[in-house]
Amino acid sequence: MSTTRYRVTHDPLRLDDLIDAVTASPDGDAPPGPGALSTFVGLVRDHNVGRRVLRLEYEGYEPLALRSFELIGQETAERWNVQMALHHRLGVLQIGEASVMIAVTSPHRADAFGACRFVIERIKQIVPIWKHEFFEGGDVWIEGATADPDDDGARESAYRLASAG
Amino acid sequence: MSTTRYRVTHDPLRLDDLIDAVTASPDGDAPPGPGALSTFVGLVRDHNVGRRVLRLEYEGYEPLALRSFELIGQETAERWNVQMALHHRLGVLQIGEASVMIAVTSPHRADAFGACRFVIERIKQIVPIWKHEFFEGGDVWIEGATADPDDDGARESAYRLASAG
Amino acid sequence: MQVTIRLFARLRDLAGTGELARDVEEGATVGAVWKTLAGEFPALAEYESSISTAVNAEYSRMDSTVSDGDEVAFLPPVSGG
Amino acid sequence: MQVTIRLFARLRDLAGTGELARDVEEGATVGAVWKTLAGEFPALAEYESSISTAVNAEYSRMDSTVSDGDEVAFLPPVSGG
Repeated sequence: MSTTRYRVTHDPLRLDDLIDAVTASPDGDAPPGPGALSTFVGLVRDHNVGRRVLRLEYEGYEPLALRSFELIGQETAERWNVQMALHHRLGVLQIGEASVMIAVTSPHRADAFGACRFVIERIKQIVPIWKHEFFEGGDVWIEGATADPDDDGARESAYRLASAG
Repeated sequence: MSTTRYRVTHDPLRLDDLIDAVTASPDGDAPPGPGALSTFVGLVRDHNVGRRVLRLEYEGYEPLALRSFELIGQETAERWNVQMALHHRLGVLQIGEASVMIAVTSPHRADAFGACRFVIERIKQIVPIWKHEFFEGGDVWIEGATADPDDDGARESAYRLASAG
Repeated sequence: MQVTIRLFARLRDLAGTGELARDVEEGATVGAVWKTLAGEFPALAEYESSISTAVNAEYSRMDSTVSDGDEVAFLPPVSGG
Repeated sequence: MQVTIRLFARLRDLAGTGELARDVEEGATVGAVWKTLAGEFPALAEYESSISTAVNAEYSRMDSTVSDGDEVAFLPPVSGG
């Protein structure tokens, strides 16, 4: 059983690996069991802004990506009572393959949903990973947010998107 | 590959069955592929309002439960551009086992999260399934909401909880 | 005419059975079936304001009329998920 | 003193390499390393207002000072997920 919480890998992602990581007892102790599991999976789409996408190639600065995952884990723990796992894939991904997986357990569903949404928003803000899109007729590096983990406005915006219920 | 969207069963639930159901092309056609998958799993907790829970027994009115799933599917489709699967287990469940699983795919993550949250809220409002809790020292039927699919206030409350981002 | 009555969860426990056949008058409503039942099992009365009802596995109202052979279900507050 | 410069994604494409070793002055800042680099690869200049920087795989600021042997990374806007 794999219980790695944070992972950047060229291998295909497996949701069961993340679920194992957030449902295993962290220290052999027996804390109140989780009642809710929320997961999110990002999939490679066949279209993007009107272009027919052929494949994506993900590049990452691996050690900094892992530290960013840990930072996101700390930010999540400051707001919610949850256990969280986050795996991101790098390399060539075909249409329909999973690029990112998040799993969050919590005693309560509102926390599980909120934290899971926060994590994907925060990934898009501060994790040093880049998509190279190969489409019919060309290719382009996708550029989203200037990564700045100290940007309070960005972090608050992610907390707001996550705070539905 | 199982592609049953709505299921009430005494067998253990498998998240992969739901994911298959919402990522398979519904009619052999090739619509724009989903970019986001959100799932929710309800797990049997070992504690509830201070009681040490030993197990749960779920009872359901199966044909009406399945019709309620279909109604929730329609309500979900009226609000979001998503594909949804929903499986609920009945019978004796041990601590840590999954009682309900939801999977939602969408081109966009906000829709996937919102619809998934809506579905679990709506299940707790209108699906004729009941938990019988066996705890240390006794047992009790858990009673939540009076089921009324025509209660607009309840439905709006579920939409509100789902409308974060 | 005769209807089948289905009871679930604590209603089933209180009545000691999940399924009963009972004769009701032509044109009886779901509410009339409930009154018959609550007369027979007084412990059910506390649920009158919180039950939901269904006829032939479709949600119904207390004032819906029932037909011969219908399955009439009484549902305590639900707790799925 | 010498630092290793790491470039990613389109910055890597524009420079034609993802890793370079360059001599910089004692007490140089990350910003000074960037100026050296942008002097050598003018196509990078358009990124000056949108890059992030890291030293030894920790996010840094343009005014952070670097030491001999440090790995200094320049990151275009990210697009993970």
